[in-house]
Amino acid sequence: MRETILSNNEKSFVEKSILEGLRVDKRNLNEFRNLGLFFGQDVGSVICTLGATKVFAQVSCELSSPRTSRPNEGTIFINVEMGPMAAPHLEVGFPLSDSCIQINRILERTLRESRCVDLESLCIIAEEKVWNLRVDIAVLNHEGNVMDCSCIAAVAALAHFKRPDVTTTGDGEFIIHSPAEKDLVPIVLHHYPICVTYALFDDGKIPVADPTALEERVSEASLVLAVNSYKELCCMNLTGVSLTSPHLILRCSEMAAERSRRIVEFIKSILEEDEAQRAKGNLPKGFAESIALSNLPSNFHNEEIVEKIEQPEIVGIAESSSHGETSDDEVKIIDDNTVTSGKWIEVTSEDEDSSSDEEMPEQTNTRTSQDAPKTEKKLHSNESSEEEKTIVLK
Amino acid sequence: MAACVGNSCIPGETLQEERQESSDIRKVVLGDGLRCNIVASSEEHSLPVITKNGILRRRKPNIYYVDSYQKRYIPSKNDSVIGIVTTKTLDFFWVDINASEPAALSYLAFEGATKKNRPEINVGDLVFCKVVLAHPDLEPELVCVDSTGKKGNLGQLNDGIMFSCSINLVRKVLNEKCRLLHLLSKETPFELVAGINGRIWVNSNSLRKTILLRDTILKAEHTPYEEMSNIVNDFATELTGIP
Amino acid sequence: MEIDEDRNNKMRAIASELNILTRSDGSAIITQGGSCCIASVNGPLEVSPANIDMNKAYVEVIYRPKCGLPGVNERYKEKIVKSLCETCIITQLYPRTQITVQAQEMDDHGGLLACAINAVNLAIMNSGLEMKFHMAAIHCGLDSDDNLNIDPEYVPKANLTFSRIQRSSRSQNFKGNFTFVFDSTKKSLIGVNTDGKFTIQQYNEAQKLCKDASRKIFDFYREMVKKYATVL
Amino acid sequence: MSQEELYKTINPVKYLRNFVEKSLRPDGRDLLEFRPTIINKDSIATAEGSAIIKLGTTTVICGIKAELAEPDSSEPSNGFIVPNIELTKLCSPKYRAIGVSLDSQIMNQTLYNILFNSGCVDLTELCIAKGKLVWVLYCDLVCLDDDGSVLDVASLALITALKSLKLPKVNYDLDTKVIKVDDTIKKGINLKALPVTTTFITFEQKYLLADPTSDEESIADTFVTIATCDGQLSYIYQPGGNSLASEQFESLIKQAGKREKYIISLLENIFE
Repeated sequence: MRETILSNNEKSFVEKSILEGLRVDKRNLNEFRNLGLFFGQDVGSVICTLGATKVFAQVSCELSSPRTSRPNEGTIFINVEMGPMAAPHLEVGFPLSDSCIQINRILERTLRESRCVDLESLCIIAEEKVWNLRVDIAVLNHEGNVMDCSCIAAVAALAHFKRPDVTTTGDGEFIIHSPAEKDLVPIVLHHYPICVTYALFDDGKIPVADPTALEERVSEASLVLAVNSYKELCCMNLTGVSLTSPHLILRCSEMAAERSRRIVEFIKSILEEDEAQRAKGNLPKGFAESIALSNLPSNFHNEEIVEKIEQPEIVGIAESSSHGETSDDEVKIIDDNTVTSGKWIEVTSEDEDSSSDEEMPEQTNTRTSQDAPKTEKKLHSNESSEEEKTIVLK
Repeated sequence: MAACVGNSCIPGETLQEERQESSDIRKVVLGDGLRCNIVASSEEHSLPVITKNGILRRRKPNIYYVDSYQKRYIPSKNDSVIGIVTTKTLDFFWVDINASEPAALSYLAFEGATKKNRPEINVGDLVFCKVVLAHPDLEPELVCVDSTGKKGNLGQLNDGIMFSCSINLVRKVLNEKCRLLHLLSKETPFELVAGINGRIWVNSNSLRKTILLRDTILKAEHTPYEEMSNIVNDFATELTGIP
Repeated sequence: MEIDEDRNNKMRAIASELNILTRSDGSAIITQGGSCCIASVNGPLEVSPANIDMNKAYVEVIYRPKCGLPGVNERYKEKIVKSLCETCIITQLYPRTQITVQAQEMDDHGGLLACAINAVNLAIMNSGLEMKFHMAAIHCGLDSDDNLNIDPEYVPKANLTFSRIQRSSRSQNFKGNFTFVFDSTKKSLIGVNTDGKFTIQQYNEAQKLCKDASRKIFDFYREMVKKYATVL
Repeated sequence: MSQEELYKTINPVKYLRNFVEKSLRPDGRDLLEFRPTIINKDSIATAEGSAIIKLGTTTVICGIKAELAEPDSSEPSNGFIVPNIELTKLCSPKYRAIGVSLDSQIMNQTLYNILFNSGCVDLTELCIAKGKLVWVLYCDLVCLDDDGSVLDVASLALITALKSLKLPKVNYDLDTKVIKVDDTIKKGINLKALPVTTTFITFEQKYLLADPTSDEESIADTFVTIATCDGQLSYIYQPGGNSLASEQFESLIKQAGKREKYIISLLENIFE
């Protein structure tokens, strides 16, 4: 079955309203939809909802031989699947659809190549036995921005997952303990990379946060930025045809950093709550509980809020610049289909203009903001890099 | 098991109400969700059987149907639908109407159209049309003229926004009991076209108003009839900014 | 919507929500005790020329495990769900079309096949496709002391591995497992799948127990119809 | 084309109905009668175990190839049995020509279930050295002709081939990790139970037919597959379709029991 053709009316309406700073679902250009996270009974199983977009993630692990190139590391494999459940035109099986492959690849770069999972701790006996992690992501409902939703689901599932403990006996033998014998061991995560997607409109001048399925289809390009809570950029991807300015990318990455910080906080708070409940011996009823409370929002125009994440307040940036750590990698900004591969770039802002910053997100997203950005931003990156080190926005 | 009018019914139940009807009207019209002889060689085959989930309704004199939820459109004759032109061939536009296959719309099925004078409609345009042929074994056929060859309010829809919703919402909006559109029109002028195939098109003089209209209509799905004025008030408040 | 019963050889609590997915024509999530399954139904849709049937709709079923790639065991379950869907949907009304059903496992605490079949039934109900009857699936376990347990709750072994080794679908916790499917009109058996070894008496007894228990599920379906008929 | 064939092509349902109304089937059988069964064991010399089964014209050949492998770490003392049936255009036009077909995948799982539900084979018997070396039995089945009831024939072929299996003795040195295969001493494996599968169909709800041909299968209301062993049931499968009354079901189970006794007596004759 083919996807329903996009009507000219919808296309021009979305384009026109974006120019006026309006969106079809009444959000601001920089507003995200409500985020919800629900953990299942098993470790590492989670439903993530972003507006009406719903994703189910499950982490599983198994023992196997390591790769010969990295004999003392476990592996992590990510599999995103979008079937007819996500949207009627999608199909399962081979060949995989382009959008599915793309999400898979970006997630792999975000989670694997940023080395956020401590793979060395997954090694049992070097060159013989390591844990293989597998993250299965099933897209349940595709209402746009599956990218962010799957990324949050994957990170939350990894943070929630626990593997069985293993004791090595020295002579190449080992014992896998059942949960009854020894507590399960969590996976070590160095940092939580979060994807933040912007759809670009008006010749790459207007970024729109958290696009819906309709906005995704109308937009010229989509910019995915994966940032962790330390404001380190883990992956960047620009797909589509749009001439984007570096200024815009910087601005977006700053907003993304703030968004990411809030989401990580949110994930951690929900994890803590879950942990506390489990410690008390209340095994969560799993998804049954979330249904009983009617927490799964059924329609995106329903105002059922699970745990609302406000749109980023820029106030945070000024203060967070103090605890931002310097990283020592380079940044490459190329135009179409840009890829930064596993390198981190730090995005900070100068402290003094925190007050005027508050206006920033709205500003950047209207056409007028191009002419008169009030703030001055700096990008600190590696001194040894051959690229430009500091970009001053004007 | 027998289903009663006004109650919920599930597939497999039989309609027995007709027996109690006065004998002068023998004819019973079965609407959506009721069928005869679905199970061959069943001893109960003379009784109509419910095939959908919902509430059994009856309209005078003897029309029975099941009020059920549905999102996918199944073409039926004389329905007014909103379609998107997907392809143009030699004689036809092929139009997506949210059904299992595209419907055919002849170039000649427009007011004043001739072989030479073809309507100017492009791929991706919206058309409001009527279903003239609907049969499970054939592709549905559409027209943009009424029986007198006049355009009426059929034809291409320009500007505005089209959105998908459940077929029930369209029925609800069009229902006489639902005063939503009436109340909305008192607040502000706007254009609205409801296609029974689960698509609604709205347009007004400002984008913001159109967006708010769309939102209000979608909200109506879970709003009882008597509370429609509330959501219209909310709409007015949001539109003017004055509570 | 919930039906709660005490655990003494009674069904586990059932909860369900319909129409939870905006992009599917019909969808449902159901939990039976700790087991949870989500299902979506789309159709009638355009059918690919390879699968076209001039007399009835082609039903495609996709069954996805919670982790790992789907294997032969999932194909086997797809086959069961597919023939059950063909039984309960009046496919003759939708010739030359396709109906796509997808079921996704979410939590496995026993009786997942039954849970998936019930989820699919609710999703079909929500999609507005015309049906002959409802179907209710019930799982029953035969433990090592030859006791029959209706709809038992248990955590299967090794449920968080994604290995592709072929395994028997039989669970380790019971020596016999039965999944019965009944129809809502005559309450008669329309589908059965079993694992393990058992005597004829045990089979008959299990079937009788499940048949009685199926009433609960049909009552639950009716409640769901009632609830959603007024809400939607 | 004769008049009869023409009639059958035009209205296969009525054609069959005319027969079964008189308690007869188009091939002259009674409704619950089976076609003649032919069992041939050790048909393939190069395989460790093999069998050819014919039921009427439905023919399945099974060859078992044994190989040595390392066991899975979760079950270190279990060997593997991998049934794999080929259902291609060769045996019936209803199968697709290319790739691994869905039908054969489903039948593989069914065969696996039938085999293990009955507790027929103890996988630990295939273990040579725990955690190090086990036997893998690749049971390749090829359907040469599909005229209905393939599952019954395939499962019987699998069981017969397993019964005729002769494995060489293998010595595994835990220290040097040297594998020595001694071809002179060959041993079979102990089958704890012999599940016998019987397929029935219902036709027009009333009629129960045993061992359907492929023509009959194509117009059946529903299928019921019952596997029995030692008077117990080990597998019952009905994938939807029309419902059966419980009396009908009981009579089917009885029939399946009778069939089991007959097949077991055949097997005993061959393997005595």
